[in-house]
Amino acid sequence: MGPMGPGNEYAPEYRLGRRAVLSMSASAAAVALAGRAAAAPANTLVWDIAAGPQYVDPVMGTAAQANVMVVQNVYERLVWYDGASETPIPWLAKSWKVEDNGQRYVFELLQGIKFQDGTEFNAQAVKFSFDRAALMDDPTGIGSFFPTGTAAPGILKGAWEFSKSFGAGKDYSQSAVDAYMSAGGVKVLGPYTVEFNLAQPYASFISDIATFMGSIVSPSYVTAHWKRPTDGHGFINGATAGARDDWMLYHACGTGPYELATFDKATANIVLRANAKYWGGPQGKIKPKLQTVIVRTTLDQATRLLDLKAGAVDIADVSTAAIFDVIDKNKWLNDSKIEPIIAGVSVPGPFPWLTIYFAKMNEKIQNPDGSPAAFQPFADNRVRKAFAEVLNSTDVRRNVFNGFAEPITWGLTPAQFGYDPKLTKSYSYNPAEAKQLLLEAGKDLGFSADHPKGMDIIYNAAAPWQGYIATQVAANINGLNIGLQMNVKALSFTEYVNSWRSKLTGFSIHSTFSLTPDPNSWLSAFGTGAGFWARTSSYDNSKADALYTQQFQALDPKQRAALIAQMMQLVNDDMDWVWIGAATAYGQPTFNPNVLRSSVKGFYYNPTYQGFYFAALWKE
Amino acid sequence: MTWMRRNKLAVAGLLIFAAILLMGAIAPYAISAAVVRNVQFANKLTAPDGAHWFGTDDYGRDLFSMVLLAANLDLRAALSVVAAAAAIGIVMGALAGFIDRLDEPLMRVTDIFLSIPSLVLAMAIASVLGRSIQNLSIALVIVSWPIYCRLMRGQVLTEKRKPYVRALTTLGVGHMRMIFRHIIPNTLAPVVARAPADVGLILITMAALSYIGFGPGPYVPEWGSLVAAGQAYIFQAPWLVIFPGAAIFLTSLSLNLVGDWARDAFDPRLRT
Amino acid sequence: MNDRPAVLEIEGLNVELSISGRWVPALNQVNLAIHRGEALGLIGESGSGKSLTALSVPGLLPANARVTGGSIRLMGEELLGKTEQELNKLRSRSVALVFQNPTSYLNPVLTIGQQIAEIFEVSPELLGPARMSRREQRRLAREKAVEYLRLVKTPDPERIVRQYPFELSGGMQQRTVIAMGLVRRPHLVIADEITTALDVTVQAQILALLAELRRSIDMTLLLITHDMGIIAQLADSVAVMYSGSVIEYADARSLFRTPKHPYAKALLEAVPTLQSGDTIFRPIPGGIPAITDPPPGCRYHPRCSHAFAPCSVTVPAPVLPEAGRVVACHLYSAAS
Amino acid sequence: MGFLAYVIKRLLLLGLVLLGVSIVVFFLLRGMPGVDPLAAYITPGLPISHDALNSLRKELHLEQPLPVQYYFYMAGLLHGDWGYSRTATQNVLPALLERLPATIELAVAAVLLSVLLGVPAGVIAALRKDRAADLAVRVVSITGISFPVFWLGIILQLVFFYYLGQLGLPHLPARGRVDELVALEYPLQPITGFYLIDGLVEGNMPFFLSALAHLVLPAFALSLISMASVVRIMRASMLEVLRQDYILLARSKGLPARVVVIRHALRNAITPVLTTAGTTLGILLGGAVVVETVFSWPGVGQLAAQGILNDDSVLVVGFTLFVAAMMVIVNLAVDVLYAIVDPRVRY
Repeated sequence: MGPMGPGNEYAPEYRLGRRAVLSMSASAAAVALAGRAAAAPANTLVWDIAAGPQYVDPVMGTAAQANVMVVQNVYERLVWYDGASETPIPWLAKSWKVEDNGQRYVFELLQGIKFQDGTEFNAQAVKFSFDRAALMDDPTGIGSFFPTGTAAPGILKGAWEFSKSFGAGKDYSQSAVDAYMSAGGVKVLGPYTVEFNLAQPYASFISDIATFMGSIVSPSYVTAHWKRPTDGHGFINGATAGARDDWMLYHACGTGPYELATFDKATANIVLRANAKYWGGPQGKIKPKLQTVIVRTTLDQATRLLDLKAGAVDIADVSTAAIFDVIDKNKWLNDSKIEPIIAGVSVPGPFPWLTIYFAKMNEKIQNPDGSPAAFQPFADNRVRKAFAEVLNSTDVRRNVFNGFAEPITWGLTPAQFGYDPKLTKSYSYNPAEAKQLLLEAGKDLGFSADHPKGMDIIYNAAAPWQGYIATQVAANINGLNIGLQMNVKALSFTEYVNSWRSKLTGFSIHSTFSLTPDPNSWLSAFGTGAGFWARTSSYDNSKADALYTQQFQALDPKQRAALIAQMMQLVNDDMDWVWIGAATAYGQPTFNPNVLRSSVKGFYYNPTYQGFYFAALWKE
Repeated sequence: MTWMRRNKLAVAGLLIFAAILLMGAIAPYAISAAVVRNVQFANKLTAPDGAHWFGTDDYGRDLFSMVLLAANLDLRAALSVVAAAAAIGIVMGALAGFIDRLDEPLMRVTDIFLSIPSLVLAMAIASVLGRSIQNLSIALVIVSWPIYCRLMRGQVLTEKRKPYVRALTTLGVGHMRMIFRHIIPNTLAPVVARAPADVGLILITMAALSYIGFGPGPYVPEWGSLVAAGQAYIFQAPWLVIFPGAAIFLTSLSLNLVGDWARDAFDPRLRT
Repeated sequence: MNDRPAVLEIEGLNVELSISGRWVPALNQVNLAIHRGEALGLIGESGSGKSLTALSVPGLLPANARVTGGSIRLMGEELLGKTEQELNKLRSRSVALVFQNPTSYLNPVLTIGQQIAEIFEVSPELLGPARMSRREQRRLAREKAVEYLRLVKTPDPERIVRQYPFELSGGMQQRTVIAMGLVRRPHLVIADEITTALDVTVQAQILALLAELRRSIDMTLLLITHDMGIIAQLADSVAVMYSGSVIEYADARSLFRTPKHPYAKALLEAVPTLQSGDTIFRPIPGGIPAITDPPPGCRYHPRCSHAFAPCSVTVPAPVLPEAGRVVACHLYSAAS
Repeated sequence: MGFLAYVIKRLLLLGLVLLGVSIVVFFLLRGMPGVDPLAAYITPGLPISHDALNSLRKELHLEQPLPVQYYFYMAGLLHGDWGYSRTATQNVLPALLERLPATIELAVAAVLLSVLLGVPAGVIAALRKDRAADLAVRVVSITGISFPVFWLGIILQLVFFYYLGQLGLPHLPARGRVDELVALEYPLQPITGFYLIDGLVEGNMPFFLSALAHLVLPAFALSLISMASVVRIMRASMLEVLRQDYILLARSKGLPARVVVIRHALRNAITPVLTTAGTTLGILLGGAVVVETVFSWPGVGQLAAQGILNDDSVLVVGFTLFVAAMMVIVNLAVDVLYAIVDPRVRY
């Protein structure tokens, strides 16, 4: 056979036929042409949102803010806001009277309004909507009608006893349902008259039912898709106690200017269609001009920016961190003027908004087994003041939030009732004074430059802005070299929450958003011993608790404001909270500021709105 | 040096990798670790200039030093992961191949791990263990050793049938000595040939894990988290994506070029 | 030679091989001729260039080989210098190759029928003059395949046509390859060691088949082997190759009775025959020279018992010591 | 041993592998030291009372020893109860099944692309061994896998969507599975969940073309991950097949070069590419998590990525088991396909 052997290297002249190459490039071009992103027609609005809605049933909780944006455009309420004004006016109701020292409200309803399924809006629909919310008792929702965390007796008569507001041993039997219904929280007095009986006087009742919590659903639509429970839960016709309504999670039928056309669970995209038979609102002047609104969930930040720059969308969420891709950095930071650097785009704001950033110090740090930790630095108010004085809120507002945050005197934002600019804080950025305080405190607490103590600052790895602040505080404290060696730890969201919720950590950074301009949720959370944030910082001031309950029931706004101011000053003096700032980038309903194409007209700011009110918008 | 001329790609790859390895090695000495903690928000995301050759990152730190320090960390992590995975894989593969009793069980175990994509299993492990380079490395070793085990087993099965092995057994050489003294040295080459490309793959996987949220936090200079952070500022500060991204790209490209040559050089079928 | 028209004429063929970057002569001045119906045996030890010569005819030399001189004429038509397309046409019609190890020459994933029928795709005229539809062509091709499988004496050809190569025995596979060659009714069949891989009984059947085919279809055969027995049984004339050159050519009977070149003699004596009564083999001392550094002069001289002065200096030119005989050896050139 | 027995043996083997995967996954969820398994089941930001915690602990059998827990865990799995995912606000299995068609369509398109581009490239590289074309093919395919995938995604979006769009040229969409406007005007009744197939079956061309255009960039980005291995395997396999004797015989029949390369060489050389299709899909499913996030592709990958950001390990671990099950099914399918293509395996 010889060394060569018949099997050998084989290299024929083999070239892709010219025909093959031509046909491949032709088909590629065809696909590209078909895929041209048609610019949205004039009466259609396309919005790239950072986090889409998870479900749209108004009684459910609001883990994703986008849920309430949909609710706002599809459902309506007995009272709502006229344009930019912040005082509620009668909407679905003609008028209302307050009796029995603020514990009874009677509403006269408008007649002739139809739901999107054609059925009549009446008192029975109002009663059904509120009873349904109370009975379904979603833990994240408004089960005890309303504010979470209030002690008994709750608001709506019978609601607290039914839901025991997150207490143990929930009883969803038929007898518990009947007990609630007979308590008469909501009563139909006539076909277009409905009465609310409250367990205690409640100053914010009107402003609360003006939010998504007061949405009126069409009883016939809900009942048509409701199935009688087989697991022994009590029920009324159309609503099962203590259970979710799987149909209403992804469908909606209200009286609002827009109908929910499609809700795609996989993409979390929704499409709203204008309600042709919309009754026009109280003054009959609302006519939805945008025929179709498409909300597309786009996780990737850079893709949203690309869509905006390419003109493929009308509104895009841009994170505050990347805002300088859209507006000029120096003009904004130095002369606080918003000047877009992308053609044909506008950035609404800055507006006071319903998100605040703060740090908290836990006076009684615990070990994982619940026993108090040996080293309790934050029990000493000198240490609390020192830590408050090394957190440079001004620098953070400017460089971390890119200037889209304003100083606040308490855990409220200027957009909320009861905010008091004149309130005094007993700390300001002053590292020198902090050093003295820590040197003194070190003598009692046993730390000094030569035998230092280690301390951790934790933050949520999914929120880089918290990392920024944590690193700044750690760097400043370490810079003082007074014997406290700070270390920054990025934790997963679960570990981060578990550690501050079970009081394992001393110093931690947070943000929180409110869905209603009413101050109650934050007043109770920060000011009352049982409050959500106070509980985890072992903060309890009985005088503050008392003031909270008084303002809760004070019907006269001026008197209520004075009580709130007194309470806030009291809490500030205890120095458990470091108020960093309130967000001012207009980014409802997501954290990321919305950037609009200039062709989108009719936008106005109202802090009570949960995201855009599409009926007011149009495109040129 | 006809070898050099014929394998231009592999040589280029080797040179680039050597340069990066060198920079990574000297980084901790040339640059103080304090840079990582030297946070100044005031001048974050400034453009490359005289003071900062690569500009600054989103914490206001000098990007050039971060990239160099990251080179040290990422390469050490990637190299140790592949080394550990290869070591485990080779030993297990040799045992599986040589001792018939162990073959079936070990192969089923590798099947289990091979039927879960490495990025997915690494994600699951890191999501439970939590974010840190150590956890990421553990996860990546767990997902990488089976490939080496499978490859090694194949080699050992063919090697076992060679006459010299039968001869040695008749001379009374025990299993362990046979495997470690004779079998492994002779079958190591094609298995190790995979290593360079796998180091490149690990770098890419670590970057992907950072992008989807497993970055190890601000105080750990790591290419993946730098690029992932930079992704949000693609128009405003493109250098934050370009430089660390280029570092990952160049390193994995060079490793893949060397890996491609190594795989062909040791692939028995391609011996021409 | 003989009076019938020449089918294949190779004159002064020089082929070089590139081994680790250097071009080395592998065939030097090879001369051969085969006439219609004749069977020329090409014999020599392995590495003598037999297969290389065979492959150069249809232009199937390996990529590391190149022809540097001489001419190959098939039916009078010069082949060297033809383009790939022209050679392809020639391969599909006039030259058929059959190789040693049939299993490796059949495509494992195609049926036997497919591998025979595809020849008709290239040369439809073999099926008959009329133009026909593709379906018609495929049916006729299948019939032709069965016909030629029967010609090469395969049992039950209808079944074999549908089978895959690995389902057949070695002998059956070799018959299929032969059928593949014959289907083209080639002018020349080149059989390169086609029986070496088969066991003796099957070898005999294949040789008998070849002998019968020579008679029945007047087949012209170039038979390449290292086995003198096969030459004796089949070949009309013989060319003996050594290290890239033809060192002797003669009709079979004269070569066996009166070999002239010392190497040819040594080859014949190496095989004990009943007449010679030898009980032991007498191997030829030394080994085949490596073509990368061949001995000077006549390449056989280091192993030649008759070597004298000129042998290690000049390459002996081929001479005709008598009619019909050629030999390239100094014993016969200058002196005689 | 007959084709059916071969498949059954493979089924049993792969069933065993699935059982092994479920043990690994269970250990991840419950057995990891220092990790409270209950943490995965409660929504962090939500106030929850101790009694509710205890009832949940009892419901999940967390106090019982691990093997007992595993029994209940497996019983749950087999009944389709893979736990509730707060990211998808629905049970894990239905959430994954609902998003599965999108991922399969993307992965299949990516595999097809990597084969359609990889195989010819591998063949050409083999035919032109060590010459310009061979070097070019290898450099391009190696560059493909050296890019961090999300980086590649952004660059593709920048070039083929943004810059082309700015120049007014025809460009490819950069996000989502179909153009929402087209989907509104020409709604599609989902049958199989695969947009391309449903679009064709219903003859809804605008929807089909838009879905096809949306598939191009993500599928290409995903295909690059496996392209390099397809090219390398194809090249090595092609080189080996070209050295086989039956190729010489085919040439000796005077067959045109195209027939020799495709019918004889390619047909034999392609099988190794097939057998690695299983692992190729594995690599792609891993890559899908990133590609789907970059291109807002509503598949199981993007859901898993959201699960990670949301620290929803019930979902992430469920996703791991789901992907493993898919891999097992694909490997079986590939083995069956291999038996069909290469007759030798069948007997």
